[in-house]
Amino acid sequence: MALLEVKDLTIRFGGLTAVDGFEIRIDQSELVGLIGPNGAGKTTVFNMLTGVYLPTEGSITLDGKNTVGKKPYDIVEIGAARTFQNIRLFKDLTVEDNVKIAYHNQMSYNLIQGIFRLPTYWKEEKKAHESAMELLDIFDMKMYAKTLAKNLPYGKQRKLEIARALATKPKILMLDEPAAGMNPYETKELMETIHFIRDKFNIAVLLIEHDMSLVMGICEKITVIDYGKIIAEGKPDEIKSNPNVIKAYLGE
Amino acid sequence: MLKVQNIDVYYGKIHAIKDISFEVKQGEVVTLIGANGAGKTTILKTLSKVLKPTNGSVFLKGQDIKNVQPHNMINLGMAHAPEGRRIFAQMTVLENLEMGAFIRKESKSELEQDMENVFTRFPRLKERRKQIAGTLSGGEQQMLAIGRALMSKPEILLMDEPSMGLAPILVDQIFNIIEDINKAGTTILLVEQNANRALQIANRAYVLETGKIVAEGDAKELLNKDEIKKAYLGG
Amino acid sequence: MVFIQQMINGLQVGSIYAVIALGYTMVYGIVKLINFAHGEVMMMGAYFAFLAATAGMPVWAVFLISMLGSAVLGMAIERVAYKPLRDAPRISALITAIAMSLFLQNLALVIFKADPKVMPRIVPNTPIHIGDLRISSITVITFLVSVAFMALLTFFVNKTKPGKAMRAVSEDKEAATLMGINANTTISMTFAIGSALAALGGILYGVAYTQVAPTMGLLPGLKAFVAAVLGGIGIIPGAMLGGFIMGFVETFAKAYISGRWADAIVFGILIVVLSVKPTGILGKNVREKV
Amino acid sequence: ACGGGDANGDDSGPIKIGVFGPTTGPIAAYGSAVVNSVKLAVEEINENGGIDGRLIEVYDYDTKGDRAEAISTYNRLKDQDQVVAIIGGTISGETLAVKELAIEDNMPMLTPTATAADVTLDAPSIFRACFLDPYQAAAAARFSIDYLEAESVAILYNSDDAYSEGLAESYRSVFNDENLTVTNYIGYTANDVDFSTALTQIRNANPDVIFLPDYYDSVGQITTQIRDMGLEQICVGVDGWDSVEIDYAEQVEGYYFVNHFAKTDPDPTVQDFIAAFAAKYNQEPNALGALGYDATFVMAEAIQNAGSTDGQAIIDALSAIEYKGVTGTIRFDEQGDATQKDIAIIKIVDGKHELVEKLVVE
Amino acid sequence: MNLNNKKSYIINIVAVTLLYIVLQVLMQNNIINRYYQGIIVFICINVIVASSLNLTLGFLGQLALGHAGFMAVGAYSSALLSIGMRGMELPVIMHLGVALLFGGIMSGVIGYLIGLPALRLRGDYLAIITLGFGEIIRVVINNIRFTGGAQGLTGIPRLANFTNAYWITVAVLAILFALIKSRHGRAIMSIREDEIAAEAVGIKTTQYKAIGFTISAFFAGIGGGLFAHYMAYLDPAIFNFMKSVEIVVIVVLGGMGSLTGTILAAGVLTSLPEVLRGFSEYRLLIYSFVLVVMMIFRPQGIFGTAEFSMDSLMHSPKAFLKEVKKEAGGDDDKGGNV
Ligand SMILES: Nc1ncnc2c1ncn2[C@@H]1O[C@H](COP(=O)(O)OP(=O)(O)OP(=O)(O)O)[C@@H](O)[C@H]1O
Ligand SMILES: Nc1ncnc2c1ncn2[C@@H]1O[C@H](COP(=O)(O)OP(=O)(O)OP(=O)(O)O)[C@@H](O)[C@H]1O
Ligand SMILES: CC(C)C[C@H](N)C(=O)O
Ligand SMILES: [Mg+2]
Ligand SMILES: [Mg+2]
Repeated sequence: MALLEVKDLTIRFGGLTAVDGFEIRIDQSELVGLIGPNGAGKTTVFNMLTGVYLPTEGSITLDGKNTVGKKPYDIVEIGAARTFQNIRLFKDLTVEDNVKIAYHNQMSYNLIQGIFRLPTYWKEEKKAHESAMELLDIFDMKMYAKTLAKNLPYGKQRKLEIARALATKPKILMLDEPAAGMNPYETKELMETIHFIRDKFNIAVLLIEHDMSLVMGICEKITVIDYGKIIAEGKPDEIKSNPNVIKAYLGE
Repeated sequence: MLKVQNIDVYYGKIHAIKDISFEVKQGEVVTLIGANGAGKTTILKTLSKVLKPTNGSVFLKGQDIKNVQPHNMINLGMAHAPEGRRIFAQMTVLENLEMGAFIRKESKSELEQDMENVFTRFPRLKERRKQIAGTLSGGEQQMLAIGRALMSKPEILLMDEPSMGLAPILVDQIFNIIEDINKAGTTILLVEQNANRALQIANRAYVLETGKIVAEGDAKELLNKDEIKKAYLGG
Repeated sequence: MVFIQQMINGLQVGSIYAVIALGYTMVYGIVKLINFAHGEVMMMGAYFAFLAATAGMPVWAVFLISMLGSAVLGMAIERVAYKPLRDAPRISALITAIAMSLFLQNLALVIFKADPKVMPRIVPNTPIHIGDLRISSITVITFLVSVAFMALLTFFVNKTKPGKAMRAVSEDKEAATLMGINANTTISMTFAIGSALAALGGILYGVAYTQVAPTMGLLPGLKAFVAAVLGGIGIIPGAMLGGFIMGFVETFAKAYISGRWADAIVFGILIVVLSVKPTGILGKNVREKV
Repeated sequence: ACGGGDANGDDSGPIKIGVFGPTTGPIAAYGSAVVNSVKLAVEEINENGGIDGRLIEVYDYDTKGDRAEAISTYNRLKDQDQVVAIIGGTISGETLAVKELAIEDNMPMLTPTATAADVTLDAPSIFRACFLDPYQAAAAARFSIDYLEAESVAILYNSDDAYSEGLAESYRSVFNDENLTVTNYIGYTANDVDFSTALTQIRNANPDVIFLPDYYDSVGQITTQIRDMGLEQICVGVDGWDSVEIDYAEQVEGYYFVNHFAKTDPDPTVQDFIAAFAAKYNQEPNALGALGYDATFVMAEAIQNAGSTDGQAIIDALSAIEYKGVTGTIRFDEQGDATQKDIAIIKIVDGKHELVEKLVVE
Repeated sequence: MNLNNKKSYIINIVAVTLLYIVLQVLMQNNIINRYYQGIIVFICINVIVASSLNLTLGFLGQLALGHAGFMAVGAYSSALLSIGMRGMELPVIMHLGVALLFGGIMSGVIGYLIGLPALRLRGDYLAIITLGFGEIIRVVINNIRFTGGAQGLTGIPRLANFTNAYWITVAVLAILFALIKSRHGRAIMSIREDEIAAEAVGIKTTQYKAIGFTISAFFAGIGGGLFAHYMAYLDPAIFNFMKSVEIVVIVVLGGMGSLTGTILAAGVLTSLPEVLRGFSEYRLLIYSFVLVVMMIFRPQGIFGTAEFSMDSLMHSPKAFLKEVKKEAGGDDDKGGNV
């Protein structure tokens, strides 16, 4: 059974059909790319997958469960986590707290236990702290733990967003243009990190990106959409040479 | 055209730009490259007077712009397509373009002609002319931002990461357009992460590191320098 | 007959709310600030008119002085109190506005003393009779003023260059500046227009209800704000619509339910409307693009 | 409740008394009248040697007519200034607000002007120098029926105010008892300024008279709108109308109200007071001033009779007092109300008070 | 970390107790007379009510302008219960405790009911709808018989005094502090920072908004109850819109998201009008002028989001000052969606 199975996904904004009959299948720990011209509907697909937008039509099954009509936070529990095209961090909180918030659902002490500082509180908070530090370490950001998120350099902010998403223990991680605003050197670093994450946590990754070096470099499978419709699917090499994709997206 | 002498810029206590001088000559494409947070945006904002330098001076066409009000910079022929697009999200595409021509007093038909030119460059915008700009996709918004800057018919155009978030085909287009605009007589100061492409179309370049210029010179020469390649071009 | 007369009464109250709400919405639309001091500008406008009228000036001069005086006051308030906070958290600006409103109220208290002054009847209140109905001339004037200014402002903001500049500034001051728009002047102009409208409302209110007092701006200011939100804050025709609805609801609640519950009913309706249409009656429901 | 070490028990130094009322705000005329008259009376007493040689010191505070403000004022008088007795409050609402506290503290309190019935109810330490609302409402109603020959009435009252609501009730019950018609009985709230809705209903019902039990600022606004609407009924009011003629002479011309005294009363006590007040403040006093003046003398005499500044002693002395003042003779019944007070019916003619009738209760 | 925490608890407990003893001694010797004692009680009440609002405003990031309404619900329900309990002759602590708890719960329930529809709205719209609810609560109290209506409610036992007000305030603050520094508190803050991102990491935003709002209403109710038992008189007009504004002002001036800031601001703003009494008619003019000036020069409030602690004061007062200063330099537009 596929981890994520999307069928006939469609959304309309007024008269505009932003996504039209989108389909995709992603298996466990697969690295998949989603590309297409600006305004093709990629981010909109993410928004539907994560419950931010309600699709007009179509079905989404994640880990065997239907997610259409579910709230974003419910979908997180089923196992999808994402980053945003325009970074959305908890700007005025520390880096550590950003990650800990994403651990929320892995802790279980209740309001009363929290307020009266019962032993479970201490135990779980300690664990959360340790796990957060571990995660930050992977991104080489341990020293920023007490920094406010808004004071991080841009590239680190993108990384923190990924770390935060990972803290929800997802089965699939969706990254929306993680390399935007990074220079080629930083992009290369990022590519390695994504690989590492996939291997370490054994999760699937769905990636939107315009930087072809990144997409072609790490994706095992790529779906291309234009005007909300799929125009091509396949391995990176096939996509690279697909005339439709060249015409609509890659250019020559 | 543009001459920057020993400027320092602070954000509160953060010393973002440290004693920088450079120059853009009439008709040139000059590019500033550098890592995140190097201070590229800060420089552009200082040039268009959104920020004030604590030291040093900036000359536009020989005139010290120290006492020019920010909103008058465009009257002196400088347009700035800012980082993050900054389009007017609640206005339509058309209105955004009109705002670009805010200071122009020419006849309506002349403005319409210029608008047509923008539309020929970006057919996508024409399709979406009545759409509220805030709902455009990222790339569409980027086109709009450039189109809007062009509507003032600037002599010098400051562009802050125009290719950010654009599809490869559009990145090509944007760089073509930049070359076009330049050929048509507009001087360009370009800030880019996509240093490869920027260096390819630029005449000259400055490399910025934490608020200081660490290298400068002919763009094609820099393209081949090893340190530059390694640090900024991913090579 | 009584019903129609009550409608006319509602129109009277509603038009005054509408005039004040227009200024409210205008300022909100451009600087995204709930200018709580708006009601106090209205009060000051009423005092300016009171002073001018008791000094024996002709009616047109009374209006002119009051509106000009308030426009200047409005611009001054913006410059002194709001401008330094443009980049501050919005709620801080809101608190400053509240503080400003307290300040003006207490300033008026010190200057004019707390006891209400009786406003000279500069607008004649000869009623117009239509059969058994009576419409006071103030009602007619207020109604016409509110409709006219609504139309004028809508045209101004949407079609003229300074109007478009206002909208651009409202969205992104820095980008507007890059387009060659002087954001400071534009914002000043917004406050001037809004405050002049507040003064107009203040005069009409003072004449209709005979009194000017330091606290007179409080309730109409609040009600006008509610009216603006009801109609969709920032939207000019919405302010007028909201004002009229408030006037009618209030009047009919008083007439057919109970005066004691009128305020609760007004707010109840506001809540129902916002629950169904979260951005007010004419408000556009823009979803945040993620 | 405060310990024995307080200044209260001191036998030397000035005797501190407090007074409070609205000296600013929409009904400032009342508080100012009372405070000014109290000060006038205290000045006269002190010139005559004070109380057993000890001078009286007055602490006065503004309540703006606000009940919560009245409470902080009371606390301040008691805790900070440590007064031994209070003249106040001026209006019923504020007096009712501090009632419970005064009872608890056993604070001798004499209100000159609060007419609402409940003010002295179950309140051993509270006394009042004026008549009560049920009585003045009844007098106004009887006057409407007997003198104005009214067979129907519309009553428009402030439902947020105990005073106004109590008067409306009492007035209505007289009409009901006589089997006459109350065409409209409409409450408005303290914040209302637009009465056109209610007046439209009244116009439609067409009663003989309109009863407006409220303070002068609202009465001014309502009568203006009554005139604007072209209603021709006679309006009848209560002691809260006093001073309405200052700003609204034209609007209330020809209307009637009941009051505590008439300035035109030839009684020499009355005229002496008017002269003294005019000499000090350069203006005519109103009825509330007269009551404040009387209340001060009553209180001073009680303190003198008590021979101490102890609360209970003053209260006991008050209960036994009999004093002839500007507003008639003041003696208190078990409840602490002044019995047998004069009531004056006044018509406003050319912006002046004209005494129509003066009644004394048996 | 564990050890450090325990130490800071002890330091805080000692400091709070010391302050109490000092004040108590001053009162015994009549250096603080009953009048000033009253002001201190009002400060306590304002601290409770304002810090409860800070939960919605500063931590949840939702602009609510109807807090006086919750105060009113708490005040009236606890007062009515308390009047009913008069005959029971319970010890003061019990009597007051039960009454306050009841007031808090009633207010919390109303807060929850209001919160459900209200919190779907954002920013200024939420502000106005809470304002509307606040007014409705007031009108309802005004118009029902058993609350005493517009005439006010008298006969409330005067049970609140300096000692119990002080310790209740301490308890409320301790609970709020503990709440904020727990996973629930973080969830609440994440909504303030970015609602969409919060949902995207699994925070049930609707639920946490409702929780935040309810707790906030609960403590406002406690504050209201304390108020009722100190004033011994209630009047719906006390809880009008201006009262709500007054509370918002305290929170913003202290710094949204700083409980210690709230304490400081409540102290300053409650005593300022009293201090200025000597200036009589200029009093409120000065007060509002000071407010305007404070906002202009320190728009993020006195403390911003920084918290002052005895601990940090003892270890490095400089570090704390630095943090507060840093807040001043910040260019963030947090609350941008408020
Ligand atoms: N809330 C909305 N209302 C109206 N139109 C919308 C909305 N959200 C997206 N759209 C439209 O849907 C289309 C797809 O947008 P989307 O953001 O998914 O593009 P994208 O593929 O992510 O592009 P880019 O690569 O530029 O980010 C665009 O034309 C956009 O204008
Ligand atoms: N408003 C601000 N307040 C404080 N510091 C700032 C502000 N804006 C920028 N900085 C700091 O100034 C430095 C230069 O920033 P700038 O935005 O100019 O960099 P940049 O070269 O444009 O980077 P990027 O490639 O990410 O756009 C950075 O260290 C940044 O953190
Ligand atoms: C001053 C007076 C008019 C007060 C009025 N008798 C009252 O009880 O409120
Ligand atoms: Mg996108
Ligand atoms: Mg930049």
